[in-house]
Amino acid sequence: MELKIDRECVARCRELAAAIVAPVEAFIAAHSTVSVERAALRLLGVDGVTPEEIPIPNAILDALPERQRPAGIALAFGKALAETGLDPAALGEAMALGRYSLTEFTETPEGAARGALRPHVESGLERISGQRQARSELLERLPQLPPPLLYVIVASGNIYEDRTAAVAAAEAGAQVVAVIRSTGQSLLDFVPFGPTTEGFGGTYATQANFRIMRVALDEVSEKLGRYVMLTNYASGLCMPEIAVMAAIERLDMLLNDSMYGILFRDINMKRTFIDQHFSRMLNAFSGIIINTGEDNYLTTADAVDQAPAVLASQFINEEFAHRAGLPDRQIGLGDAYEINPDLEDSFLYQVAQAQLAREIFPEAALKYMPPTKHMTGDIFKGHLIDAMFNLTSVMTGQRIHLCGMLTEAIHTPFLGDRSLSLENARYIMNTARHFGDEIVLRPGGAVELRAHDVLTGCEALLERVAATGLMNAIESATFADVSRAPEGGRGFDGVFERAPEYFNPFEEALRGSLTAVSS
Amino acid sequence: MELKIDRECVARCRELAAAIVAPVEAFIAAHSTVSVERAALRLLGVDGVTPEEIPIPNAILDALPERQRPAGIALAFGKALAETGLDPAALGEAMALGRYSLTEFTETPEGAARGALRPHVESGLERISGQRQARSELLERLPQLPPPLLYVIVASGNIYEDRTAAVAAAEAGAQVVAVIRSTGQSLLDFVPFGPTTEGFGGTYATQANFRIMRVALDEVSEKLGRYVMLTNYASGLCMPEIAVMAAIERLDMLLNDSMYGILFRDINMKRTFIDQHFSRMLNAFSGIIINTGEDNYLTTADAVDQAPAVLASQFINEEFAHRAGLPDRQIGLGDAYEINPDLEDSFLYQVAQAQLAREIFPEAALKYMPPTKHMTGDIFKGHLIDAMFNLTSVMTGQRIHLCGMLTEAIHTPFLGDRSLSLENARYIMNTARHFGDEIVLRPGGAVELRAHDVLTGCEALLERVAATGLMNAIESATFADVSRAPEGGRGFDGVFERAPEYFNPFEEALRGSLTAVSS
Amino acid sequence: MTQLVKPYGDTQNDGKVQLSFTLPLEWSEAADEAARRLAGKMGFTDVQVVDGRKIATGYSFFVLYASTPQAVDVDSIAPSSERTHAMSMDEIDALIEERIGRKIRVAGACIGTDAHTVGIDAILNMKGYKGDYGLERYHMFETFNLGSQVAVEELVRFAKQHRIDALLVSQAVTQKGSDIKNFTQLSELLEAEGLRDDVVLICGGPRVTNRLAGELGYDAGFGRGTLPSEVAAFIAVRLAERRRDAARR
Amino acid sequence: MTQLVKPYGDTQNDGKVQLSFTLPLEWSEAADEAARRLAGKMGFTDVQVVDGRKIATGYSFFVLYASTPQAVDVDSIAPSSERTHAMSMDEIDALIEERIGRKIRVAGACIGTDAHTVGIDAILNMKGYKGDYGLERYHMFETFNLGSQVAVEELVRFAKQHRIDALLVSQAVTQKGSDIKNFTQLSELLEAEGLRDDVVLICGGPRVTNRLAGELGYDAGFGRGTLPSEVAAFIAVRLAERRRDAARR
Ligand code: B12
Ligand code: B12
Ligand SMILES: Cc1ncc(COP(=O)(O)O)c(C=O)c1O
Ligand SMILES: Cc1ncc(COP(=O)(O)O)c(C=O)c1O
Repeated sequence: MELKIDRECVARCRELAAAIVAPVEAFIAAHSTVSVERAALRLLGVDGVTPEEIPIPNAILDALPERQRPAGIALAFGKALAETGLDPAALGEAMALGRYSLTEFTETPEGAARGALRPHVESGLERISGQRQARSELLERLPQLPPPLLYVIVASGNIYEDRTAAVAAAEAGAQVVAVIRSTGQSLLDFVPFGPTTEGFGGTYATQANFRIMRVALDEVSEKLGRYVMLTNYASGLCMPEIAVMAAIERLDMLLNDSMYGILFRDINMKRTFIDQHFSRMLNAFSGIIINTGEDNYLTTADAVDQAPAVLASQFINEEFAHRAGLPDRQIGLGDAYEINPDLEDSFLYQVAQAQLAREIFPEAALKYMPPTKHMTGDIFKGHLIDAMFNLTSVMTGQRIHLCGMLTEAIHTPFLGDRSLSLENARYIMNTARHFGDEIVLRPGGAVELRAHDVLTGCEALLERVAATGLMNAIESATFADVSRAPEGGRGFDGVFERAPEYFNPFEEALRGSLTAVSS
Repeated sequence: MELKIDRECVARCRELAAAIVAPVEAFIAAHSTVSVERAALRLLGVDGVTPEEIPIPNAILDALPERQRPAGIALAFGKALAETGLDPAALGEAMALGRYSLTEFTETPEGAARGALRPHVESGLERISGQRQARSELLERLPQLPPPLLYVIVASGNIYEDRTAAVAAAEAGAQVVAVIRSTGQSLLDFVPFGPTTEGFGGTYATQANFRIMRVALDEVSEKLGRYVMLTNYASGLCMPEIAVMAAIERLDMLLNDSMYGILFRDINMKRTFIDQHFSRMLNAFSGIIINTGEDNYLTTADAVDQAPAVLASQFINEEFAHRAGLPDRQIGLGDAYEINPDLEDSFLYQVAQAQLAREIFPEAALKYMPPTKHMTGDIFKGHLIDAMFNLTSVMTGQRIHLCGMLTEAIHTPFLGDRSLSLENARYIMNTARHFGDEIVLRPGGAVELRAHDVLTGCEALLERVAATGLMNAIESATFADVSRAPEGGRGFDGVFERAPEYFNPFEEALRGSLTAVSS
Repeated sequence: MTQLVKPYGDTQNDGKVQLSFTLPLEWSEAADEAARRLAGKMGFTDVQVVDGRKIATGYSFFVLYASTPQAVDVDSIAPSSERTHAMSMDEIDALIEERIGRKIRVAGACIGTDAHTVGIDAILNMKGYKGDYGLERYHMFETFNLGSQVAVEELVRFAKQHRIDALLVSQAVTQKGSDIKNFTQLSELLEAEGLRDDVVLICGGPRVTNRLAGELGYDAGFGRGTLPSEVAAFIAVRLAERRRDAARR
Repeated sequence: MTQLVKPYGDTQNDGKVQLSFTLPLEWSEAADEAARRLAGKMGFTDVQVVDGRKIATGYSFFVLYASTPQAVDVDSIAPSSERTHAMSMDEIDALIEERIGRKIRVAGACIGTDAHTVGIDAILNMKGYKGDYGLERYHMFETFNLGSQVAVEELVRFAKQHRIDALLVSQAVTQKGSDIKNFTQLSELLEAEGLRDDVVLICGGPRVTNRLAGELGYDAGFGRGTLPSEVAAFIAVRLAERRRDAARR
């Protein structure tokens, strides 16, 4: 499909996004968070829980005296490694049982501590690049079907039911399966441990659950002769740690938005900015495609009005992602089919918006979310709205296609709902496979005009943000009509300024490797 | 929407159609049928049944001695009118009770007989133009919604249940309601009488049933402030008589195809050609829109292969219609969305075919039929196929839109099915209302090529038919793969050659008035 | 061992079912409640009326989700069909040649006022259905396709005249039980004429099941998706068996 | 007089219902038959399995049409909702002014881990819902919107502190009964703290019905499509009544 857009305006928007993100990046570089430090411990190989069910990375970090925090956890832990001669996992266990305390290791000089860490840093990163390697081999051998990649969610609360549902969905044509997190997990300042069978509106994101799903999907991938991808959620208070677990268990995508936690979960903005940066560096290194959350803007406010905000957020997410070393093909910018279906010509507006994103972010792995807000108990009409969404997606060449459910307004998907949803997408995308190639949008027509309005609206918005600065802009409710204070919200106490001697071995290693990767 | 087509080729097709129809028209002019004669009696006012339940028009005609047939019924009946001084209705009743027999009236000279007929011919025609007048006033005062006109069928077998269903459908957005005939009625050489409550797969077409529906729809039209149209079926052994009944009861559309009965009901071709001509003259005069049956070609054979045959039939139907005095706006040429939905890009082929018809017959009231053959018990998928059909219809500006039912493969529509079907059409046609205006089909693209192939295929087919003549072509199974002999099939015994003295007062009157009307 | 199964929503044995229906009631909250109670009376639990709306004056449409306490024992279910003998066209021809030694004479029709010939044609015509050849293509079948809207009397007359071995009749229109009516008429007429035992009597159509056929006194019934070879195999085997039994006597 | 109604297909009292469900069975004709029998066990007659197909290894999906013998007596159904008093914003403000004489203090929240605030916002925010203004717009309501994921303890503390007259809580996530759990926790905590009688306690959400609310010990419950004025009217009237009753004593 062809849509004419104002390229200069697009260029200006990118410059504005860069101007907006730069100062935030400076702030990020000077700070760290408890979650970043715990992520470092996990990368070294620390895992498991204490007898009191506290995740060992949390236990260790909590045991670190306040005044030592600014230096980061790595050095302190490195000293312990050097003096005990244990490997990180064993040392973690021992500390969990109270056999050692971080404070007792004072002898070792910094150099020796770094030396003790080095092998484990390397093996930690090798483990991840090993998974990255495994993924590309699997994709070679078990090629996916052409995009839009059909993506479904499982959310029973019980990982074993989820596994059943995921395998069934894969057989029915799903190419990506996401396990929805239980409500509230994103507000926990730790990551639950072990396989779980209880959750509300979703299933807990734990490393064990990741593994259970990965094994099942690898199995069915072999059976189907095509690789089925696995997705989970990072955004929240534990973005960096979940990024580590996902890298180790070879997840293929992670929901990872630079502002979602701030706006939609009232998580402190500084905490979020720092966390998203480190987690995205890890995503970049592990070859994980991030999914951003622009769709959320549309669930609470009117989709026609919010279109410029969505585009603005896409520009900002892109800039943050690039700064973390993510290549375009790993950036799944979000959008959703949320315009009131009963609005005359709403389909035209949806096409305009979707094609606009396609033209502006040609290489990005655009992620298209289904209608949700306007879905009702009328499952028959809902199925039709999903059909028009499916048509828009294939017409505009979206990359990642989150299949809508006719029961969206009723319950988290049943096995049968998912099968109907996939049948819907398969039918529509096949019957109209090359329709997009066949049509030219009338120059000066309604679709072109709408796209133009959205783009110019976005530029104006970015200008305002650039003028005040991102943090102030968020405080003055520029996004999603919610105001968040720079020092307010959840998890601010987990943010700290780095001391000159701050040391995080992985950050350095990643920064180095990334330029290589992203090319 | 824009689609480039070869205008010369279209012109050639029209010439060929004219060449094909001309000889058939000559044959028609020299013959009549029992149904045409009975129609004349009905127009004069004869109605009702004998004590043996035989429709009086049949009883009277059957009483006419073989040798008198070639002169037509009118003169004989006119003599009886003259000598008894009764009006046609009363005379009919009397004859039904055996009080008089046609043969006893020999005194009256032809002139007197014609004279006796004249007032009744005039009042018969006035009655019809009165209804035509009434319709245009109603349409003035109660304007319809913009096309595509949403058209649904009712088919319970019980006229009173049908009425309930029709009113409900009208409230739910239906603009046209068709009462499907009971299976087999088209093979009856008489028209059943009175209200009926028993029928299979449909409800009998009787004048009383027509009236019951018309009254109910007029009522709901007033309530809704928009005129709701009524449709029934003519094609069959009684085309002319049903055309009379429909004119009197102010039906707005009639299924009336020049070849349907021949090909799909094994009705004799001569009988059909003669009947369709007289019935169409009446349709023209009464302002009734005819619906042709090209959709039937697609229910038995593959829709991709049959596309040229469908177009050829449209050209032939158009020619026959023009010859009977029908203006384009009263010619509802048929087509249907019957391509295998699982064929890749099937939607593109459908769009090509639908837009092709739109370009070739710009003024015609194109009638678009829904998917039926490929509908299955999977009502959820069926609903989606209907949605793509609805989209194609609004994109290509079809005029009469027969709403598809998600339960097509299961049962004649339930009340709830019809409401879901109308919801489907309303949603799709509203969300994509002006989509067709926004797009240009890529020159040289797949859609344009497909349209071109269909058109040239049609030209080739018409050439073959023109070469052998229509009747022979039908015998050699050129249409729908069925072969019918010129003298074979049902109802041939009802065809007779006109004597020089043949007289049908209405034919003359109509021929005169029509040129006026059709302009 | 009995295996009890229940509908599956997202958890084993949750018994989840989706329902929709129309009630002849003007919509109101009370109408929603009526729908809920009706589902309760049907024996469903955890009933949710997820949609209820007016579709016309005096009529409302509802969508519900609910759980059923019912379960069904699947092991007690024998596949109820005659599609058992999977044989190729050649195997079937061979079997007929060997066990019967002459062509089998088959007549097919769409009886009553039913004009839906596509189904019976799919079974009889050369072309067949879904790549499976029709009976006309077989060496050992002689087929007569009488087409649509054939009166049962006519069909029986034809069968007598042409010494038909197997009668195949189709019905697509089922409204008001017209299919049952026509099928029954045929089997009764055959009985009356004393022809019933001389023919293999088979019915088919989208709503036909082998069980129904049995109840109507037919030898077999074939429903949606039937392949010609399944029918051919059944006829051949059944006639061969009759031969054998006859020989024994 | 009792008016018995049955589902309507195309004929009065034909009782036609559409069903669909998944069975944990590999598809086969026997699976279709299992679906048919299951519907039979549910009490349906004239059961047609119009579609049955494999949707995954070991799972099949079915669509059925059938008739239910059940009917429901509609006259026995009283509209089960509190949406009874249709009053305008001004009427409600006037009523409060006259009968209560001071602003009503209302607190709303999305409790537990539920973050679906759109619903409660629709009731409280100025903007309101479907053109019907929210409580913040009323002169005689003082509203506190505590937003999402509020712990019940926190809400109760807040209610005490700010002497709240009416508590409005919302739940959209109903999976595994989490909504019931949270609603119950709140009412129990209020009882325990001896606050229950001091507040009008109202719950709402897409799956809430007034009946459910009653069962959970709430004063009222509001479901899909609720308008703010309906809630405002209920609160005002209920508090006015309490006043009166208190005065009487
Ligand atoms: C094509 C069609 C027509 C064509 C028929 C052309 C023709 N020459 O056959 C036309 C347009 C003429 C037509 C007309 C009508 N039709 Co019609 N038609 C259909 C349609 C769309 C498809 C049927 C079909 O061809 N299926 C494909 C074949 C291959 O499948 P099948 O019949 O099931 O056959 C298979 C098996 O059942 C089995 N089988 C079938 N017969 C036999 C026999 C034997 C011996 C054996 C062994 C096996 C066997 O083997 C076949 C291959 O697997 C259906 C809707 C649908 N999607 O099913 C409606 C449908 C059957 N028609 C219907 C009706 C009511 C009519 C009409 C009365 C009016 C109307 N609503 O259109 C008229 C009157 C016709 C008449 N007098 O009977 C209804 C029947 C409702 C009901 N359950 O009672 C249906 C279901 C549509 C609807 N929902 O209204 N129709
Ligand atoms: C918008 C939305 C979201 C937004 C919420 C944004 C926000 N700030 O509210 C986001 C994207 C954040 C979200 C997230 C999730 N959601 Co959500 N979400 C929805 C969605 C699409 C619409 C809900 C909505 O806004 N409705 C519009 C409002 C106006 O309607 P309403 O809530 O019914 O409110 C009306 C009445 O109920 C009543 N009312 C409601 N509350 C109250 C309170 C009182 C006191 C009164 C008087 C009246 C009243 O008045 C309102 C006006 O009439 C629904 C699906 C759907 N279409 O319903 C899913 C849905 C509710 N979400 C669901 C789930 C599971 C989640 C997640 C857990 C994961 C996921 N699947 O996305 C997360 C976690 C969130 C959490 N921690 O709770 C499920 C719940 C399943 C179930 N039945 O248990 C649903 C049904 C989707 C699905 N099928 O999976 N979601
Ligand atoms: C970017 C992003 N991250 C995370 C989530 C899930 O967050 P939570 O677990 O808080 O519901 C979403 C949900 O929409 C999202 O869009
Ligand atoms: C043109 C035309 N006439 C008549 C009919 C109905 O004919 P019958 O009553 O024989 O089914 C149809 C049905 O499709 C048709 O297309």
